[in-house]
Amino acid sequence: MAENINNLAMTTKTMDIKYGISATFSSAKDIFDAAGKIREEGYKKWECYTPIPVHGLDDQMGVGRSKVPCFTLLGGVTGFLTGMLLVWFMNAYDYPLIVGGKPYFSPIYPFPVFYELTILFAAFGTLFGMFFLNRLPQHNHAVFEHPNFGKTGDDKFMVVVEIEDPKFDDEDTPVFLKSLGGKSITTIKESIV
Amino acid sequence: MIKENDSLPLLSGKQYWKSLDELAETPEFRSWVDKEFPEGAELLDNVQRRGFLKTMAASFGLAGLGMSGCRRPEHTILPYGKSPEELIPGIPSFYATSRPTPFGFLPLIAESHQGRPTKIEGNPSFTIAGGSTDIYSQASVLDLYDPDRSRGSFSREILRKGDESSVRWKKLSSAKLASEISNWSDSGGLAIITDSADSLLRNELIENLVSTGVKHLEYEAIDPHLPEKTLASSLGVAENLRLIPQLHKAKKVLSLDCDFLGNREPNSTVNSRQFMSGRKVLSASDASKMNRLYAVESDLTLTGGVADHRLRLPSSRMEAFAALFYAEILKLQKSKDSNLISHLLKIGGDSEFDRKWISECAKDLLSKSQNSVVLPGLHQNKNLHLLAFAINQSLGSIGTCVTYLPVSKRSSYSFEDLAIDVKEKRISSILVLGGNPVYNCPNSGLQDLLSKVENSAHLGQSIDETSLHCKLHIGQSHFLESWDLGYSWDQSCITPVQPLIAPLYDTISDIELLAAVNKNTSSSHDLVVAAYNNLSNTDVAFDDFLRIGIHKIKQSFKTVFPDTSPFLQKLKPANLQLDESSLEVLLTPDFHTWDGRFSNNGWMLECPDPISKLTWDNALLVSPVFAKHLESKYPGLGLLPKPTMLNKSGQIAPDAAVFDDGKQKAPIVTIQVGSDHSITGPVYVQPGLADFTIVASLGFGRKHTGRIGNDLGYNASSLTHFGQSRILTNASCVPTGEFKTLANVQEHWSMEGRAIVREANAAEYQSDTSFAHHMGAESHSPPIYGKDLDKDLVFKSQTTPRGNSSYEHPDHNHEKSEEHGLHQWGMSIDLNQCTGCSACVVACQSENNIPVVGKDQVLRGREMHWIRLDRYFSSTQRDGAELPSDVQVSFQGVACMHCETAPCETVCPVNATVHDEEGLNAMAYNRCVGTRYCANNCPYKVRRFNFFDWNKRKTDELYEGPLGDENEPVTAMGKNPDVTVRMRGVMEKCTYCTQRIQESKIRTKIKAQRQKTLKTGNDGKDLILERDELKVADGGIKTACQQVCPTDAIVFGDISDPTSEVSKLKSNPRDYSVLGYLNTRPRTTFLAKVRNPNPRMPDHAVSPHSAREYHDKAHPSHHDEEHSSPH
Amino acid sequence: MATLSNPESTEDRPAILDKVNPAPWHEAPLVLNNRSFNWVTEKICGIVESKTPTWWWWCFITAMIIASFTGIGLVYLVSTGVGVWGNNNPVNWGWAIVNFVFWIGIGHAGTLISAILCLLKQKWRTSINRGSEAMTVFAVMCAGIFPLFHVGRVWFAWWLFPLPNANAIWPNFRSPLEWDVFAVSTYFTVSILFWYMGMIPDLAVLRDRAKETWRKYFYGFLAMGWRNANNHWRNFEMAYLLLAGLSTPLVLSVHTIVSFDFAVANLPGWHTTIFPPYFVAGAIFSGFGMVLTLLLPLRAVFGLHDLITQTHIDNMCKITLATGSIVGYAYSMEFFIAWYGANSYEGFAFINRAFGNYWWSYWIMVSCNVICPQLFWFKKIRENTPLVWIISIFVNVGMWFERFVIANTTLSRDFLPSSWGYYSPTVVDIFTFFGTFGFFSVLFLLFLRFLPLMPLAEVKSVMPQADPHGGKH
Amino acid sequence: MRNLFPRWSNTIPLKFIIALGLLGGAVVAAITYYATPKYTRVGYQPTQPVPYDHSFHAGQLGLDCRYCHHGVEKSSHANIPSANVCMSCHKNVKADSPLLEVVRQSYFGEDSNRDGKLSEDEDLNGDGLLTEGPAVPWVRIHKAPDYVYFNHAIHVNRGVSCVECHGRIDEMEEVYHAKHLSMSFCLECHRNPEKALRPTSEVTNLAWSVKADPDEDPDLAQIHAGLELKNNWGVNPPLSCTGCHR
Repeated sequence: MAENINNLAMTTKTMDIKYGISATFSSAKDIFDAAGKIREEGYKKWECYTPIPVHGLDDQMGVGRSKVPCFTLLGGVTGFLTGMLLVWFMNAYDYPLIVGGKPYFSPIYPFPVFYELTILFAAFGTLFGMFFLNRLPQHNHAVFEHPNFGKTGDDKFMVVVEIEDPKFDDEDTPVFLKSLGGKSITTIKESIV
Repeated sequence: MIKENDSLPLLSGKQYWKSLDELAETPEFRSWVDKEFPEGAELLDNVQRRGFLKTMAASFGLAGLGMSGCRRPEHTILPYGKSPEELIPGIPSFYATSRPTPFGFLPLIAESHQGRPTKIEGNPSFTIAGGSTDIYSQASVLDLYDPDRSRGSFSREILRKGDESSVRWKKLSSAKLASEISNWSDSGGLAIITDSADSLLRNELIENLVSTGVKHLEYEAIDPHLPEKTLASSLGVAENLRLIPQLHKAKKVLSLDCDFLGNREPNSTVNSRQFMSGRKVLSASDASKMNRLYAVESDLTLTGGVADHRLRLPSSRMEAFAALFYAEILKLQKSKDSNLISHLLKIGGDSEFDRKWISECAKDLLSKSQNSVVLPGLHQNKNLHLLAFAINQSLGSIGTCVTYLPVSKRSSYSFEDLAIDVKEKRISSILVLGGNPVYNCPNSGLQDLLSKVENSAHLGQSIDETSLHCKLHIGQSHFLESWDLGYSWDQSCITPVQPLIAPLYDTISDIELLAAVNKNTSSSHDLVVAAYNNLSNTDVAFDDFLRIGIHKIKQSFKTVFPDTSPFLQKLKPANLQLDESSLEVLLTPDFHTWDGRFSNNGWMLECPDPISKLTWDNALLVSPVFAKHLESKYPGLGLLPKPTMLNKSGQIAPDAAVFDDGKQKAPIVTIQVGSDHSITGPVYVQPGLADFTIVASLGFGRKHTGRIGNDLGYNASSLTHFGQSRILTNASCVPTGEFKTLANVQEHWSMEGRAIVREANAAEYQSDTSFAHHMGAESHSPPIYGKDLDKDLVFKSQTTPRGNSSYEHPDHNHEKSEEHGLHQWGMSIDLNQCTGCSACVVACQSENNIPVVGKDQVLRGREMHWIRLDRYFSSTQRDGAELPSDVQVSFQGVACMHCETAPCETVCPVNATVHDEEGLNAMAYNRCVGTRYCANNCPYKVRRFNFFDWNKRKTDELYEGPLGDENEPVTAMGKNPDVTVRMRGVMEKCTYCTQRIQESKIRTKIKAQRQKTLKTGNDGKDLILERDELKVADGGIKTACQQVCPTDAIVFGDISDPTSEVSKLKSNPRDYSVLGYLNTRPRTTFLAKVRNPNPRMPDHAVSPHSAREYHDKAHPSHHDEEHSSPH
Repeated sequence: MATLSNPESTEDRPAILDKVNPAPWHEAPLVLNNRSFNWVTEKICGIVESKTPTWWWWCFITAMIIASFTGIGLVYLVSTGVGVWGNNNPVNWGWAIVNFVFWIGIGHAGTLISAILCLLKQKWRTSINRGSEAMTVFAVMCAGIFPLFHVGRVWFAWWLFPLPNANAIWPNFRSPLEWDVFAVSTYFTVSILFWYMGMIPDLAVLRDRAKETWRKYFYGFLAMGWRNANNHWRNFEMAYLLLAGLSTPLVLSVHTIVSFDFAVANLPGWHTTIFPPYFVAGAIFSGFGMVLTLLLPLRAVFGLHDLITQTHIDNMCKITLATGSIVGYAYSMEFFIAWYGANSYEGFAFINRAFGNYWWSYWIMVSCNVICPQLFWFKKIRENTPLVWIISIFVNVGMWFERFVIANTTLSRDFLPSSWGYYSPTVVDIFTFFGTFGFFSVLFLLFLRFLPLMPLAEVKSVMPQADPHGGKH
Repeated sequence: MRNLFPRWSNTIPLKFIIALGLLGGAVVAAITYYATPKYTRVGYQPTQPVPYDHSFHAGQLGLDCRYCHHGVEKSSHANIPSANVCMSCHKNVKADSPLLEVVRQSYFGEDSNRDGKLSEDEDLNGDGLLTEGPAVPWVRIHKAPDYVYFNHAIHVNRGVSCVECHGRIDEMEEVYHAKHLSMSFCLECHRNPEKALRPTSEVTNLAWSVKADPDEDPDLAQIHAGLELKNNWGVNPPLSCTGCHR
């Protein structure tokens, strides 16, 4: 193992800084168990990269529920109010016209409008909330430097412990990961640009 | 006047007329006018003409785009050098004039916008017509702007290329031609052929000429003078005797083939007004005073539609019927003259008539003998007119409700005489003065004579069939361009023809031409003045006479007559029987073109025939019985549609015709009359016809009248014979195997038992005056006004009550204020007064710039009329698979109802149609994007969509879009500048003539403010104007349809004013809303129809057929006797 | 989503889902011949990455030509006037609105499969939802053409949107057409969002597999830098679930509002409260018809038999059968109410539908929509793919005629017999409609060529390997 | 595998969003300014065939508007004066100014010796009359769209001054389009007529303003006075389509 760390060091041309150390697993089960252990070990800044959302992995990693719903709610409420305001202002306030004997404003007949706007804004809230929480779009990231990162979209499962992690240690961490059954332990470095 | 040089063809009337007023001055326009038939240009070479106009359009376009460098195209305003007095730009002026017709001069008022006549109204000073007009006068203004009018005078040149020859027209100066013609009478004999008109001036001028040996021949295809001649001759009276009914005094009328309410008889406007005034029913007591009409006729006419009892009878048997009827009268009067009676019975023959019908009818007439009248048809033979006269005499109604006016004899010079004179070289020149004899009287041999004589000229408004046989054609001025003076038909007044505009082209009037021939150099104006001053007892000055437009003269009716029986004894029985193989043909003036004079008039051509609902064509009307015979004899003829499942199950009645994709497929047949005459035309099955009568109409099948009128319909004039009755017998009918599509605007004739037109008999009405409220879904659904049901009209109209609606309705208030609109407009249409004359349709078209869309588009169901006249038939025969023979006719004028809770408004996504504070259903064309949702959601289907640029494009090139030609500019001169001309893609509909409403409101307010200021001297805050001072007085606004209606069936006004006439009518128990149960709350409501049948008549039914059908369908359970007729 | 079927992660689920019972779920595997993750990746990405097949080009060119009919038709229409169509008075809406409702209806299956089945924990949706979502988006595009261009002055169509203007006048929110503007545009937008978001992880995969530079950047840009990180997945799944939750009421509302175009009008045959449910059912019905029509050929062409299994087809057939029967029920109920309501106009409207001047269209509708699907009662037929495909075509035809019947029979004979008329389309009508199929195909072919036909992650997560507990079933 | 996009690309989205916001804002602003009548109409000042100076005639000489535009009180149109109106003064004043030649031609026309009588060689078109000359081609400045039916008479007679729509014509040497006259302009005044109403005698007095106490805000004073007139006169301008569109 030591040597393949080194020869990776040899291959890197530019002046790099470390991002973290990765270990790959070949099945959902493995990474599921591994994740649990890493959490118990007390690591804080680490992440799993999986081709599919592995169920229960959140709990294993000890991360809580997603915040996306807040954005959805926000969007929805905004939408509904926008709709109401729109209809009231245009048909009842700015230029009230007698149309088919119907009231200038009523919450009933224009309800489809409120309704659709609610959904529209909520949908935007959801999507952009997700983007925001995932810090997307972010086209440049250290993990992309990993030689086999692509496989995580196919059938490989990967754990990366970041160098910022207080418990991170150049010696122990790779050993620990290996002990969890992680394969091809790799140091991820990104070049300073 | 303001004239604007604007090239961009935008959507507005103002746009058009501005550009056109200006246009009329420009050299382009002038040259266009002159070049219309450039030297050597072939007359009917459309390709060349179109090409030419394309370039013209282009040059106009360029003219405007000249200064388009700046932010908007530059318009210039061109004021006068010296402005005429009394002319304020933007304010129309009105002139009294009149229209010369074979039925006398009709007094009119013409509206003029900056010198362009745009609208015709009746002259209210002509009190017996009460300011109403007939449909043709309404349409006549369009002829002035007909692009196919001859734009000057021409000499005909035959060009021969090898063996084929083509006609070319060389433009000449009319004035020069006139002076040239004036020499004809010197160089050999001159014959003048005129149509018949009661023009003082013309008769005077002609008499002068006749005294100098000039021959005068007078003809009419529909000869209005035949009866007065024949009656006079058969009675041996010196002067002609003109029958003038006084129908306002008539209580019982028997019409013998006489359509006195329709277009076939003289004075129909006055007749309608007088007769229908006897059918105004506002209370039970009126119902007992109601007059009664018996119609005996072969064709189903408007008169037959109004009739309380109608008997189908061949025109050729009318004489026999009259004889029997007279015999019956004499019997009932206990007459001693037994041999006359027996003679009459002999004439009647062993005929198939229903004797009970005759006797009961006779009894009924005798019951009010002073006020009973028998009217014979214009086209009938002398014997019938004699019999009718005899009956009236014995009824003693002569002098009360029928009068005979002695009128001067007409020229007796006939075509035969002319032929001889020409043959013997006594006549070397023929001058045809107006009219179109070659087309109207093809059997007169005139066209050979014209080729024989050395000089021949035709004065006509367009280059027509007659012109083609004359060496010279002289463009005739439209009556709105010329001076004249003439009698009304009943000779109760003399009325002027006053020009509103200088001739658009180099044309002259018949008066001017005759004056020239008379070597009389004075202008036609001076002649009229002179003629007027020569009149006896002219106490008013000529100018005042022009203002009033009427000079009343005393009618001296003939009162003493010889005893008729000796003349009656002379009558021979003519007992002919009709059957499938020997039919009778009745020739009538066509509704659209009359005798052909309106055959290039788009408004008339597109206005549906009130009975057949056909447009753009005439058809050979046959009875359902004969149609069935044809079907059986010629299988596969496809004359009557195969009964569908819905027909057989009694769900709906069968259509009257076969429709392919909504286009009526009519088989073409040949009618052979005698041995040598035949006509070929499409067949239309008409319920209500006598079984073996075929009705053919004159006036169609023109070859040379103009681009829209050419080759429409069939030409029946070959059957006419000058000076003879228009009933032909011994005719046969053979299909040619070909078919023609007819543009019928109403595919379905039955009301299907829906309570749309609500009718009752007088007796029923007396027992239950609010019968209309007991019909329709709303009669057994919760009242739409809920708790406010009994509130008054004022309340209902101002604060649209909620009723049972789930919504609170906004009041008719000004925006964000508590103040109701000043007025609340509403309309009431009295179905009992409507005769179906359709004048309202054309009046509306003229007032509101409604485009003509052409036959092809009508076939596609895209006619644009804002008001349509629905015609329903109803019958006792309700075998779903059979077409009835005996029908009752119900008319209903349907225009936008201006619903208070309008379904159309709710669904418009862009607020293009909304309500205003006075209850008008506004239609903002410029806001409309054209989703057509409103039209779908209108239960009355009164909205019309501009599928194409009707106003901009030629009707035959609509599908070429931007590549097609634009209309001639001149057509736009007739547009009403106060109404937007709609572009394609926008919806339109009746606006209650909102332009008239706005104008009156503005006038009223200005008047109020100015007068008060003058009175009080305050012009500031101390000036107080009450709400009522700002209101338009009741009757101050007349809609176009209301103004034209001879019977005042339409009343418009402010329903928030309980004293207004319309409010009174709306509170009448006969008032009902069509489809009221939909809670649309229409502002236009109808007064239910009341018929007045005679209970003792054999064909009496307790209820009108339509009412009976409604009750049978609405309550099938108790199908009781009270609703079934005696037999 | 597969997550939901995991009993352990219940706290992740919105409470509402506890109330929905999972649809009966039999054990047939959703990916046959226990394939590996890698096989799935290769299979699906292969479609996009392989060299463009010749047949694709032929189809594409043909589709383009057909699409041009619509283009030409519309140019003629706008330059000349609505008159070039067959519309008239009384039938002011002809084919245009019929086609609009037809296409919108098609769209619904996509959303249904991706959203509703998602909420109902129907795992089998995974291999078909991407394709049907694409179908939705493209169908809505086709639908949008008609209401836009059927107006008389299309250059003013922007007045339908609530934009400030110098005339100081606004749209009318009482009009169902105005509701349509909001419903359809929302539906279109949300469908695209949903579709695109679901694709992000797959785009990332394509990005990482890409050889050519343009692909790298193309997919790289679209993938937004997705990293398959668990944190991403966490928010992604939540967002996906929420969008599904939003799309479900949306899809129901859209066709409800479309049905209001008719139901809010007061015409006999239109003014009925049954329209919303009956239109929605019809929409789903026609949608599934279209999904089958599209996917069955694809399955054969790309050899996707292991991914789109008989189970999938079977389920879709059953849904078609169910919705078809609902529609049939609606037809009969309309008649019953018309009779029961005792309104003569209403009564006649329906008799006229079945036996009036458009009787043929009514019976085509009934035989295609009600009778045809009943064949799906038989397993034999459900398993006979060609036959299923043919029936699905019939369903599409039938549903087009349903709209034709509703729109035209009512308009051509409504209240006043005097204004009864007859409508028949012109060549321009026909070509414009025909062209939209070309337009649709063009878009769908492009989709096939450049975007992943199936959601990799979702397909994988219904495979045994996805189970974090060593696949102990 | 290495990063495809450089690190700076991570900041692009933010920048992009900001840029989009700015651009959008700019476009909206531009349209509202340049594509509305406020810009397209106001200030339109074409050169007229005759350099008629309103500021001199109406301003200094104090000629009443109605002297030339005499139709304005009676008709929907405020007419452009015909040549004879000009000539009623300019027969004597500046009788031979070259600037007025166009007007004189229009006025005299065939009357070449300008004696007002028909001499034999004058009747060119042979109609036996002295035909007027070519019209003076005044260039139109104010033009309501052709589907709008504006009626001058009702406004003038109900105390709405010329100045409300045409601005201070009496101060314009050459007339230009002063107000934008779009539908919103009309509605503004129809909603609040009190801002425009004045005693009818002051309608053509463009300089008029309501007498206000020195400490009182003139606009407020006008509104008070206007409201009084509005109520006393029963002024209630239409706000529905039928008022202007027919």
